[in-house]
Amino acid sequence: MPLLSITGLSKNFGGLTALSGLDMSLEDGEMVGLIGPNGAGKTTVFNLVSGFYQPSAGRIVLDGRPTSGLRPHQIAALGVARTFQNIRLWYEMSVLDNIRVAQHYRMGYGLLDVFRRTARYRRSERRIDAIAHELLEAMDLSQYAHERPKNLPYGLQRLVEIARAMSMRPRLLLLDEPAAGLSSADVDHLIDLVRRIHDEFHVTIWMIEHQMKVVMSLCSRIKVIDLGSSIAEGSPERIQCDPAVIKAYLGDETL
Amino acid sequence: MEYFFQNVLNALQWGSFYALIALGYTLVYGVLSLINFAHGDIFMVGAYVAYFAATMFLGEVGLGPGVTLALIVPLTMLATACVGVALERIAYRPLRRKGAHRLYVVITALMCGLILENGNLALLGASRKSFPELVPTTVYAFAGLSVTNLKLAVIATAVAAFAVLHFIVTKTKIGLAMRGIAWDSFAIPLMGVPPDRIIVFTFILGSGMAGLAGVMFAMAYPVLEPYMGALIGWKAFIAAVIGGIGDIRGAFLGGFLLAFLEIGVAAVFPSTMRDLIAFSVLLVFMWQRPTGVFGVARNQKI
Amino acid sequence: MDQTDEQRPMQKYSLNMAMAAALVGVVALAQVGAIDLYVQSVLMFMAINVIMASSLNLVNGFMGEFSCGHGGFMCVGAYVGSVLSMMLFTDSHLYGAALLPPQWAVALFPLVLLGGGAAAALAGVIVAVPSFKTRGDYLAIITLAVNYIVISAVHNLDIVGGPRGLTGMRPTIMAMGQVVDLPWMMIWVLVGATGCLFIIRRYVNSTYGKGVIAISQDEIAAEIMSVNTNRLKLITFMVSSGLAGVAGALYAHVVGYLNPGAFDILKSTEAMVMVYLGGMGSLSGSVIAAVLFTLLLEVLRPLQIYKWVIVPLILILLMQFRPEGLMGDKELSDIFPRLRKYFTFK
Amino acid sequence: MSRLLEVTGLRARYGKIDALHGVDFHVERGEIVTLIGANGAGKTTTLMAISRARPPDGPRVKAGDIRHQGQSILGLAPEKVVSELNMALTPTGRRIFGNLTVGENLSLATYARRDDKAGIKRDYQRVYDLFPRLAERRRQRSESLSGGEQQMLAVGRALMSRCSFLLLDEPSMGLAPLLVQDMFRALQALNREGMTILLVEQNAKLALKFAHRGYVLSTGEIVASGPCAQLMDDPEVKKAYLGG
Amino acid sequence: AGCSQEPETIKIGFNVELTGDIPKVGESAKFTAEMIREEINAQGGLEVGGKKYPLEFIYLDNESKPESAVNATLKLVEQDGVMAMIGPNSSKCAVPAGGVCNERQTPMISPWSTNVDTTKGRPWVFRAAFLDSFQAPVAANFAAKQFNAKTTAVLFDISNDFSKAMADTFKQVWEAKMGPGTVLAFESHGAKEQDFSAQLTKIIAAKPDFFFLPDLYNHVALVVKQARHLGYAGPFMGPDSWASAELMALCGKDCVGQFFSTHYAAAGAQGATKDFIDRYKAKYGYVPDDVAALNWDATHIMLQAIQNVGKIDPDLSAQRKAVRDALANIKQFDGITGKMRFDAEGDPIKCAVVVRIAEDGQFIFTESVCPE
Ligand SMILES: Nc1ncnc2c1ncn2[C@@H]1O[C@H](COP(=O)(O)OP(=O)(O)OP(=O)(O)O)[C@@H](O)[C@H]1O
Ligand SMILES: Nc1ncnc2c1ncn2[C@@H]1O[C@H](COP(=O)(O)OP(=O)(O)OP(=O)(O)O)[C@@H](O)[C@H]1O
Ligand SMILES: [Mg+2]
Ligand SMILES: [Mg+2]
Repeated sequence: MPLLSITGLSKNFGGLTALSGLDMSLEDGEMVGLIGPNGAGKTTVFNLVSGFYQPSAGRIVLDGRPTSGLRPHQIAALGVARTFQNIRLWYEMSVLDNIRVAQHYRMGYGLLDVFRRTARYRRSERRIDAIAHELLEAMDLSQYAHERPKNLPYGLQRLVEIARAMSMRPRLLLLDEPAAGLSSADVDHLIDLVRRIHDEFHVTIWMIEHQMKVVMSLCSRIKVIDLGSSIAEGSPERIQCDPAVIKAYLGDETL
Repeated sequence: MEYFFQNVLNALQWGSFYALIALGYTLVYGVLSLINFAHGDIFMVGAYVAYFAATMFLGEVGLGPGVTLALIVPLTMLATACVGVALERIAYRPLRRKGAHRLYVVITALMCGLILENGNLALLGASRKSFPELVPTTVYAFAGLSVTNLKLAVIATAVAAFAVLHFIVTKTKIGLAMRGIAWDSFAIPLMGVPPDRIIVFTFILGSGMAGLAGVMFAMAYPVLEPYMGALIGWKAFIAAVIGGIGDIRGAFLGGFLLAFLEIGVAAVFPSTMRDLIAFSVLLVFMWQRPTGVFGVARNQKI
Repeated sequence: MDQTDEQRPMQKYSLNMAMAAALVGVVALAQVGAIDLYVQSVLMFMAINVIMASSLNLVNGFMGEFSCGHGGFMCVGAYVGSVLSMMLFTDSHLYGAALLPPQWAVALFPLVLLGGGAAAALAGVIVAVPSFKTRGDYLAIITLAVNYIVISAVHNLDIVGGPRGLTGMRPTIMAMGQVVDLPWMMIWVLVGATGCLFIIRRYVNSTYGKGVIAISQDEIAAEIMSVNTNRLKLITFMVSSGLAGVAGALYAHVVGYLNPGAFDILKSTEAMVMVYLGGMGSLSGSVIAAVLFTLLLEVLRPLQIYKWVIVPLILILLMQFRPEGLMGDKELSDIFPRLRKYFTFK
Repeated sequence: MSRLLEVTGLRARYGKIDALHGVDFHVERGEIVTLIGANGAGKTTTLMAISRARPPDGPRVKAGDIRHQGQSILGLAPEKVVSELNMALTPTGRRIFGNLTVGENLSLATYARRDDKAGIKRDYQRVYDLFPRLAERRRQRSESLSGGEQQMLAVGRALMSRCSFLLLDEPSMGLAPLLVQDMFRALQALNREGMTILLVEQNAKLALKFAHRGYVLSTGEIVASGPCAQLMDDPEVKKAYLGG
Repeated sequence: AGCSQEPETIKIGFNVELTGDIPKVGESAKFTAEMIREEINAQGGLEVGGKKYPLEFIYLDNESKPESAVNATLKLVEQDGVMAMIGPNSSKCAVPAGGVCNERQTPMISPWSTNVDTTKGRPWVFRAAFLDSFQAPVAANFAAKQFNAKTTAVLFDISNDFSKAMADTFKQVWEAKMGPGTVLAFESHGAKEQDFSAQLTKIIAAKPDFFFLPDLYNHVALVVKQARHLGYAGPFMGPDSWASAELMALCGKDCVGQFFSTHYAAAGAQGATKDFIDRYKAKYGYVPDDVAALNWDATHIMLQAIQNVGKIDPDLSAQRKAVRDALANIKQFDGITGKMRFDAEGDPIKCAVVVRIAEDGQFIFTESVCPE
């Protein structure tokens, strides 16, 4: 059974069709790319999967369970984490707290525990803390634990966002243009990092990216969409030579 | 039937005041997302300026009531515009420059309002002022309805003010810049737009409107007191929000909606329950329409 | 920050102990008459304002909403608390004979406070549920509406005196005095304020409560990052309004008289001023601001009308110099790290 | 004649944190100059300082000078930089006006222009030709545009201001490869018509290919400079900034 | 802390509404008290037991808020060591302040409060204004007779306890007299509101014989004008809250010919009353309102009681006790609002007058009603 399967997914905004009849399925442990021209509907797909939008038509099934009608935090609790195209950290909270809060769904204690600081509360807080520190360690961010993200350079903010998503220990990680705004050197670092995360945490990754270097070197399979529907799917090599993809997206020459 | 239409007339006139004040309110509010709690008090200052000017023109200068009216309207608008701009320069702008959270500016506005109210009380004493009758009131009675010339004038003024402001905001470049600042005041100078000038212009327009409302109000309800603007300021805030923050059409419509709600409830239910029912309706309305009539939520797209 | 609770037990309890000591000290001073009733009264209103400011800070500061109807919740708590108190412990012409022996008030008075708090917390639901969809200034209007609704409801309830107000809760306090002669009102108010701070402090320092801060900064991200924003908003509004209700119940017993007019927008704006003066999201800020504000109003009373010109002027100047409030979003221990040696804020 | 833009010993800080420690560079009229460097090197800070835009938490210039044709512009208001010096900045994070439609955003950028309607109309056409997507979405509220569409709008806005000097902060961010090529081609064409461009790009390879001269910025200091071809061959630069 | 030294002055506290809802009330109270103080001190002070003591009046603003009134009272009683307190005027301040005075055993007179709770069960608290239960029948009886009325309508301010209580009592009295359902409309408005068109439209549609308006004079001016504009032609009747010279400044000719019940009629007043009015007018430029008159009487009764004590006891609490007893024992006090004394609850027994508003704006005495 695929981890995520999408069938006939459509989304309209008023008269505008952002997505029409998309099919897709992700197997457990895969790393897949999603590319397409600007405004093709890629982010919309992620928004639908993470529950921020409700689909106009079609189904999203996560590990055998349809997600329609679920609120985003419930979908997150099912194991879907994501990053955002425009970074959305909690800028005035410390990096550490950012990562703590993302573990909300598994706090496992109630309001009264908070007031009484019960053993359950303390145990849970300790675990949350431990996971946060572990992740910061793994991503080389420990020295920034008490910084506020707004004071960090853009590249680090991207990493913090990935760390935050990973602290949820998701089964499916959606990365929306993780390399945007990263310098060439940092892109290489990112590629390594994503690969490491994928291997270490056995997480399924689906990423949108315009930097071909990233998709081509990471993904085993790539989906290309344009104007809200699929135009190609296959291995990086196949996609790179697909004339439709070249025409709509890649362009045939460089500067 | 008569009862119904009479109340429609009542609501129209009362709504005109809400609309008139909410228009000025929403301008500043829309541009700076500053809930200008001092707006009601600028309105009060307007009424007082009009009062002093009118008594002076009528008394010492000896002008006729018509000329007096023609003079005090621009004079008052000018005076309140000055008050508005002064508040902006002295109190709000430095805070904005320092990057204060908008609510600190809001609290400052609240404090400015208090200073205006109580400063007036301390300066002029607690005696209320009676606004002189500039236009003899004529009551037109027809089909069991009665309406005064003043009511009609107020409604007309509100409509005219709306038309002018709506034109400025939607059709002119300065209006475009005003809407731009509302979204992102940092990016606006990058477009070559001088933000301070736009903001001052907004305050002139908004506070001028408060002055206009002050004159009209003083004529219709000729009892002036230092706290007269406090409640109506809050109501204008409500009206502006019901309509949708920062939308001129919203402020206009919101003013009338609020008045129709208040007057409608008082007309149908026991008036002792008016606030209870009217605000419950309002609550449900805002719950069902989380961004008012015309408002658009920010952040629909991530 | 890095030491765990177990490592520094002294540090962990020192704040609580200091607060308890201060409390006992003040009560003792009052008992021996070293501070007169006027000062006591000012202290009590200070403490009530501390509750109001810190509970509103939960919503306006930590959660980043703009509630301007906090007075309404105080009103609910004040009335429900008073009615409970009168029903339970006093013979009143409104609610008949006391249900319990009045002396029991010494032990059971917290019931009155809890009752007031619970009722106000329920009223908080009226705001919390719309807050699922409605945000920002649109929600502010809803809070304002609730404030109006509460007052209008009281106006129409003759059983609590309507516009004429309600008297008769002082005897409950008097009854306590007959059991043991202590400044009971003072004790309850101080205990209430301390308890309130205790609750809020624990709340905002838990991962649970940190979600509230996340909501204030980016609600959409919070929801997508697994924070149940609706539940959190509901709880935060209820805690906040519930504490305002406790403040109301205390207020009622201090003043001995309730009038719906005392809980209008003016009261709400007072609480707002204290929150922003202290700093959004700073609990110590709220406490400091509440104390300063109450003191300022009291000290300047002889200025009569000019007080209300000078106080706003002072506040405007203060904000010009500290545009993020006295404390910003920091706590005392962040500003004076040395204090960390003596206590943890967590 | 003095240089179009000359930056000398520029130091800037955020609060108490130094971001630039004395940056020197210059741009001649008609040039394309690029500023490259790792994340956090201070590229955005430099552009912000030049544009004079001062958001409350933005950088403050502490020392050094920025001269435009020999005149210091440190005392100039940001809107004057656009309207009088004809320098337009496309900021990072796009900062489009989400409550305005696409068309209104473009129109707002012409605020300071005093030329004829026809000229403005021609420029609209130019932008819409370059980004046909924007023409389709002319009446859409720009907040709901996709990330890349917003980026197009941000660049389009800079073009609409009809400034003779463009400061571009990562214009290619979030754009599809095809479009990046189109856009750089269009910029090249504009440059041939006399437009001066100061470009900040993460994609250093692309930037060096496109520009005449380049500067390499590292933790607030210029560490290398020269004609692009030369920089591209510099092994140090290659290793640190061009990636594998 | 009581100091046992003989005091040099007589300290009286004034708990007044200088800011908040009703600054005019506070201003009148303060103006009146200042006038009294200046007059008496000009003669060397108040003579008690053969010795003259200068008066020291301490004014504290209660902001028209209950909690502030409590604090102000405590400050006066505990820190300033006043012998007695005058005020607060509004019931919402006077009720809690009265509680404090009673607990702290300090005599207090509220000049203007009409809420029963102010004095009820509080031996230390007195008032100068008559109660609604006395005034409402006066107004009802007069209106029934004068307008030959069978039906009426009421508009009151729901945020104002005085207005609401007066309206309730009046309704009760009227229906007891004329039968149920004869109050055709019973409408209210909120604090600081200026437009009453909806309520008035309702009232006018009910066609009452007359219109009872227990509202503050500034509202009266607006209500009467708006009612006329909406086509109401019948008569109005009001209680003592109309009684301010400002009423005519605000209302003008619209109020001419209307009646209201009050404490005294300024026009044609004689003796001490006229003297007071003239001096007040000379000093402050306008005819004193009811609040001023009641404050005048309240202060003078208090001074009278102090004189009756006959000595100034260095022990403050003993002196307060003596003043309280003296107050309760006053057999008859000739005030400018008529002769009065206190009943067991500390409420005054005094006459009410009904006045008509004349063409020239004077309040003309029409009839006087005294309690049996
Ligand atoms: N909330 C919305 N309201 C209206 N239109 C929307 C909304 N969200 C997205 N769209 C439109 O849907 C289309 C797809 O948007 P989406 O953000 O999915 O694009 P994308 O593939 O992620 O593009 P990019 O690569 O530029 O980020 C766009 O044309 C956009 O204008
Ligand atoms: N608002 C801020 N507050 C504090 N420090 C900041 C702020 N913005 C940037 N900085 C710091 O200033 C330095 C330079 O940042 P700048 O944004 O100029 O870098 P950049 O070269 O544009 O990097 P990027 O490629 O990430 O855009 C960085 O170290 C960053 O952490
Ligand atoms: Mg996208
Ligand atoms: Mg940058």
